[in-house]
Amino acid sequence: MESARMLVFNQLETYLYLALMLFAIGLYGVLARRNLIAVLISVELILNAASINFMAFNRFLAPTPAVGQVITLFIMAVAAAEAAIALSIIVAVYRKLRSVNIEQATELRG
Amino acid sequence: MGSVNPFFLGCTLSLVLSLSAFGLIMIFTWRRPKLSLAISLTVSTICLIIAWLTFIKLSALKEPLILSVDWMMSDQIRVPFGFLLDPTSLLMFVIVATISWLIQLYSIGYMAGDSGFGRYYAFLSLFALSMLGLVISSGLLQLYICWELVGLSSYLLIGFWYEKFSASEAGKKAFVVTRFGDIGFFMGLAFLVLNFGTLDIHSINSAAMSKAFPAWLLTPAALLIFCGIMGKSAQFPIHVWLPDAMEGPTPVSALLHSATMVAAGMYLLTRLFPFFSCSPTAMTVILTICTITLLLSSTIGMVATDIKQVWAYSTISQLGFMGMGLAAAGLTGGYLFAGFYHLTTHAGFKALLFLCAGVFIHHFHTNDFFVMSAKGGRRLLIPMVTVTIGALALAGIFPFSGFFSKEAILAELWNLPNKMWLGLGLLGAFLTAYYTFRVIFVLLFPRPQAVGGGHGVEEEHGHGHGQEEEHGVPWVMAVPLIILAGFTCVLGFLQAPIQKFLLGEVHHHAPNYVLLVSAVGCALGGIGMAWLDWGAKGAKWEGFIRKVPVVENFFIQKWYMDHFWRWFLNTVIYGLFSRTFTYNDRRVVDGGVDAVAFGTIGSGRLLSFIQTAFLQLNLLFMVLVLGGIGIYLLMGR
Amino acid sequence: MNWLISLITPVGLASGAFIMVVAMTLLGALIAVAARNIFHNVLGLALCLIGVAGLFLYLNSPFVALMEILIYVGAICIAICFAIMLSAPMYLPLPPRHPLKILGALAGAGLVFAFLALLTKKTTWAAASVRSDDWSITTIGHYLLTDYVLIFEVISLLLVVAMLGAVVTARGGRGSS
Amino acid sequence: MTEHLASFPVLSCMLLAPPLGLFVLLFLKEEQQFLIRVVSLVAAGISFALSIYTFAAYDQKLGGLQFVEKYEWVKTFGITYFVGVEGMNAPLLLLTGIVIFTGVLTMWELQDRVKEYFIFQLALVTGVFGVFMSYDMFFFFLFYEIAVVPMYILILIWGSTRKIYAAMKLTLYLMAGSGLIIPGILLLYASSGIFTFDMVRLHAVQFAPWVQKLTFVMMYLGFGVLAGVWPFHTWSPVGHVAAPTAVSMLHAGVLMKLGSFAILRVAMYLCPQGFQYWAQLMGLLAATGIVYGVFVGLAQTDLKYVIGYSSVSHMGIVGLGLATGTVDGLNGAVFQMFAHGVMTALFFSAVGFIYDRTHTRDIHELGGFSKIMPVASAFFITAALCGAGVPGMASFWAELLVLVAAVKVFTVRGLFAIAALVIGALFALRVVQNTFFNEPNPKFIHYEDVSPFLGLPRMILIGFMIFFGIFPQVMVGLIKTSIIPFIQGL
Repeated sequence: MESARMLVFNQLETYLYLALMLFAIGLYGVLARRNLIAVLISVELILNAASINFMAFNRFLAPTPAVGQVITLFIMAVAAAEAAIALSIIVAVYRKLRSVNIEQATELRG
Repeated sequence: MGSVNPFFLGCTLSLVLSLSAFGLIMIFTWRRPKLSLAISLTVSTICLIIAWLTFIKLSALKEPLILSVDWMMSDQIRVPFGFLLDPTSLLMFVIVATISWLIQLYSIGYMAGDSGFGRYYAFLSLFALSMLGLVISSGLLQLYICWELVGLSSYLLIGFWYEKFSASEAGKKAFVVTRFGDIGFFMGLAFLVLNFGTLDIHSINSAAMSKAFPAWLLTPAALLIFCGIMGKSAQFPIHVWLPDAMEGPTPVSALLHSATMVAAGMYLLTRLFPFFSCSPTAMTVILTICTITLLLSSTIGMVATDIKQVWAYSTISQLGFMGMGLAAAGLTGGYLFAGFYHLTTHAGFKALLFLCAGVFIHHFHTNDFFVMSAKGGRRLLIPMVTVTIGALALAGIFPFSGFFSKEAILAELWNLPNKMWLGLGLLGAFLTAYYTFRVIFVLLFPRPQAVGGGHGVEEEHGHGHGQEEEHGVPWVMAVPLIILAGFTCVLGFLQAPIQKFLLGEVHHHAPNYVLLVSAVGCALGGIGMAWLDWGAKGAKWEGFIRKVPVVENFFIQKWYMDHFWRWFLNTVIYGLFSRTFTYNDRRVVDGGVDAVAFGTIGSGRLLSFIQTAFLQLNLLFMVLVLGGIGIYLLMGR
Repeated sequence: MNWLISLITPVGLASGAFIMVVAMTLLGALIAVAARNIFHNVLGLALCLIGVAGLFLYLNSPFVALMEILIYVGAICIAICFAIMLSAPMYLPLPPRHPLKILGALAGAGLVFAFLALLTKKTTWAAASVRSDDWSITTIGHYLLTDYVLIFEVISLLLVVAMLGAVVTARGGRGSS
Repeated sequence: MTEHLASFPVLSCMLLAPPLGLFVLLFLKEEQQFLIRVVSLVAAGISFALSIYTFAAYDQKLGGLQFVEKYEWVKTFGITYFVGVEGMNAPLLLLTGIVIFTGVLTMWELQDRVKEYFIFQLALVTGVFGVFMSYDMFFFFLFYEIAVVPMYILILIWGSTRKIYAAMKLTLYLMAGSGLIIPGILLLYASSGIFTFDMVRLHAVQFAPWVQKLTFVMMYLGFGVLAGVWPFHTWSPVGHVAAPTAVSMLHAGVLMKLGSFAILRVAMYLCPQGFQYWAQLMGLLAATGIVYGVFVGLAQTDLKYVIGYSSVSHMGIVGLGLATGTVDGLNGAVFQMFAHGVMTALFFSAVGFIYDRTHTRDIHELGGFSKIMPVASAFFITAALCGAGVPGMASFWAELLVLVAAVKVFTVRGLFAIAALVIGALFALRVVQNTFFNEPNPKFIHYEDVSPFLGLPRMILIGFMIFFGIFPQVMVGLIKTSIIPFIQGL
């Protein structure tokens, strides 16, 4: 048992750092990509990073392990909703601007 | 409520009735002349009866009767509503009630057919209310309230013919100028109430007589209150409203000049006589101002061509004379009798003079006595006789009332150590006789060719011209003249009874023959001078003053007092303060606010350049800052 | 060869599989953000999500892993593909990358990474004293309909609203057909 | 302060009658103009009648808070619905009742968007009633904001001269004032240690001197904006000019009193030491306002601007009375709030009548109106004389009390304020002369005078003005019952 606990996939920190990397990669994508769809993809990465965290805490810390799963499911639902909205916005933006380049959507410039 | 004093009830009733007459007419019946007249005259008659009954019942009173109830009780400022019935107020009460009744009667004829007939009677009722309230009020604050109401009603009545610019201007002038004096009065009251605690006239006078006032309180308070008296009684330098006040209907002028408005000032001086006489400084100031007023107005009266203006200046000079009498009495430890007696007699003959002038004006539709004379003024027998009686009284000729009262005042002046005042008083008497008889002689001995000597005096208009061709004088106008002439004739012989009534005893002086001779000499000299200039067969119809044109012009320009006040108003009030403050309001205060608003908008524009709409840039900054903060927070751990 | 043998033990197999899962996740994520072709990005995302599902397996919940694949890979990735097809054609030349922007994004992401890593490192993670080991789907369903029923309903409402909103927005707003 | 609970919720009825009327109005059609007016009038009339009732039924011997209603609302934050009447707010409730009732009657002839107009007016009045009767700071501020906001819309839609500018200026000013008030209220709430908004309970707390000084000056400036304290007064003449008649009436008649009343009720009541610290400044600003207002008014040619500046001057008298911190001064200040409210309402009501007919307010263009509209002119002249401080009108007593108290406390400033009376008289009479006297302008000669029905509201106003002018003790005695304990608490 003792050795099993020492295994890398049996440690909370592994998952946390993993989620963190995913988060940082997603954040990089959000900040750097010009294509709106790519930004959306990056946001999905960030959401997944959060899900992983929840699941990890659920696995290692939480008193009732069902709760984290429930919340992850919620996150998925929200992500689905978000994706639907975002995609429709992307389509609308494309129709208006003939482009999905985020740097061209500058109508709010002061 | 069985214990209410009947006198209190009566006095209150007279005030309440007058007020309700005013209210009724203003709200309901102002379109109906007859009904309004009925209401007003009924009330006025009731007031007259109450006044005489009170007078008769209380004439044997030894101690002053003070009746008061609470009116407004704040913390330190307590205003009782009450009456102080002593000989002075009783006498004045009767005079006011009588004269206002007579004038209401007279106005039936004078104002007949005027479009504002109802309104006129409403204002007269208000006037009666305020003046009656003034004379019998027990506290100075109540007196001040009535005092202001007197100012209000005179404003309304002087500006009665409001379509005429000069009338509305005169009304405004009267109100504002007297208000100018009232500020002093108000400050004096505030000063007194804060430091003495009560404004009850009787307690102030008793305290003054027992020397309870410290000098630092007494003199300033007296002088401040005197400011109000200056305004109301038209004393130099704020006398300028009174000559203009003749823009109102003539009966109003009569009321104003005899028993009400201007008398209020001198009445207050009489009322607070013990208080004032405790301060020699104040009394000297009063004496000086009244003397200046006497001379100023007499000299202006010499050159005026409008009959009402002459009487107006004579009023100012007589008021100055009363003030001199009171001040002299105060300085020498005398009694208030002389000044007050002159106030009484003056009320009678000045009302008479104005009402006579009113008859002439009504008949000839002009104010210029040169024109009246040319049109045959002397043919109006009753007014001509009565105006002469009034003039004789004004000039101070035996046996008319003015003679006795002037003698009394001159006697007070005689008692002053400095005989200069007596000399100036005599000079005033001389000038008074001169300008009075200038009018009489011009009216009596018409010279048609001389018309045009007038200075374009405008016709007083506004009342109906229906009975233009009607000759003679309507009885409602004649009766008051005769009554007043009767008063003028007999009042002089009542000196001793009045003195006894006022002071409780008669002070017999040995007749001062030097004074008597000089006073009568001055009066006769004035009349003689007028005869030489205006009456005699070969007279030039030029005042002797014309020999010195500079001085004459100075008098015609009314000592430039009007010019001064006009300059003061236009340049200092409107030009300097009002313009500066308005500019400040527009540019500095408002401009500052607008500048803040525009600054906000401008800075918004400026900052909006940061909004590049590059979402990722914004997000990057956000992330960097958040990360920075997070790391910073973790550093210490 | 010892390590090779040790690989065949259950623990070794599990470790090897775990490394593969992690590699899939990170590789997929990198492709998802770094590739220039938008379609490659989607494929990278799909790869990454499958990796995440694997992680969920390691985290003891096959159900959620299944849902992950079903919803993310099965639905969202497909939806994104549709969006790609409906928007800009892929043969258009891509604008050149902006080095400063890349640098800024790297700095931002790095800073946040540093912050969170520091946070993770410095925190002492304490497990709950009493832990139930009820991992069953039944319990999840039970929770969804009892303690979290409100959130559940709100989420369903959200989905409806999102759907309607998506339809309206994609239609091009009011009036256009 | 003792509290006497009400058996019948008079105050709540008074407060709720306008919103109830508003609610009914929502269901009426724009075309049913007569019905709309009647409903508004009934709603206003109920409040008016109840305000008279509270004024008359207040037991002066008993004193303290009466007609109290107290319900806990949000217990966590210590918010209670706490309304009551005492000597200092009974006159103001009466004033609000008078002005709203006469205001509805005055706007009887309105044709443009009648329904919306009365809705907003009733909303405004709800706020005003609420402020005057609330003893809970939260509700106080809530109602305060309710009273302020509809004004913007009322001016913007139904206004005249430069209405957009005026409405914006007014709103920004008042919002800036609120921006100072909220921190003040929260500071008191937080530093009280008992976490309640109940003013009576907060009054018992001894706040630290710095808290009192800071809070007082914030509240004084914040509420002072609404009270037209110099130099934050410029919104008020502009606002009066732009607003429609009844809104001007409410605005100058009632709304400005909210500010001064709040200074008295909240700032002075809760921060007595702060008041003592800042009293000199208050006195200075108030006296400056008195003198300044009359002088600026002297140069105006628009009738409403003239009245606007007279309001600045008269509200200065209120401020001066408050600053004295004596029984006389506060009596006078509260009395002046009432008197000035009635007077200004009459002023604007008369001007509104003339403006509706002639569409001009330039005093040079008008003239001789006493000939054309004797009754309308009489109303205005009465108000002008009241403004000039003629005795027999309510404002005379108020000015008397304030000025004498001011001479006692701030001698020089008091004397200046007294001296301003003469300019005040000149100021009032100048307008009266130019507008109502002299020869009539032939352009306006055919206009008809006020009908008896439209004369009714003006007569009500004059009636109250003269009643309290002749029987001041009715008012002073009532105010005194709360001022004397108030001063002892300072």
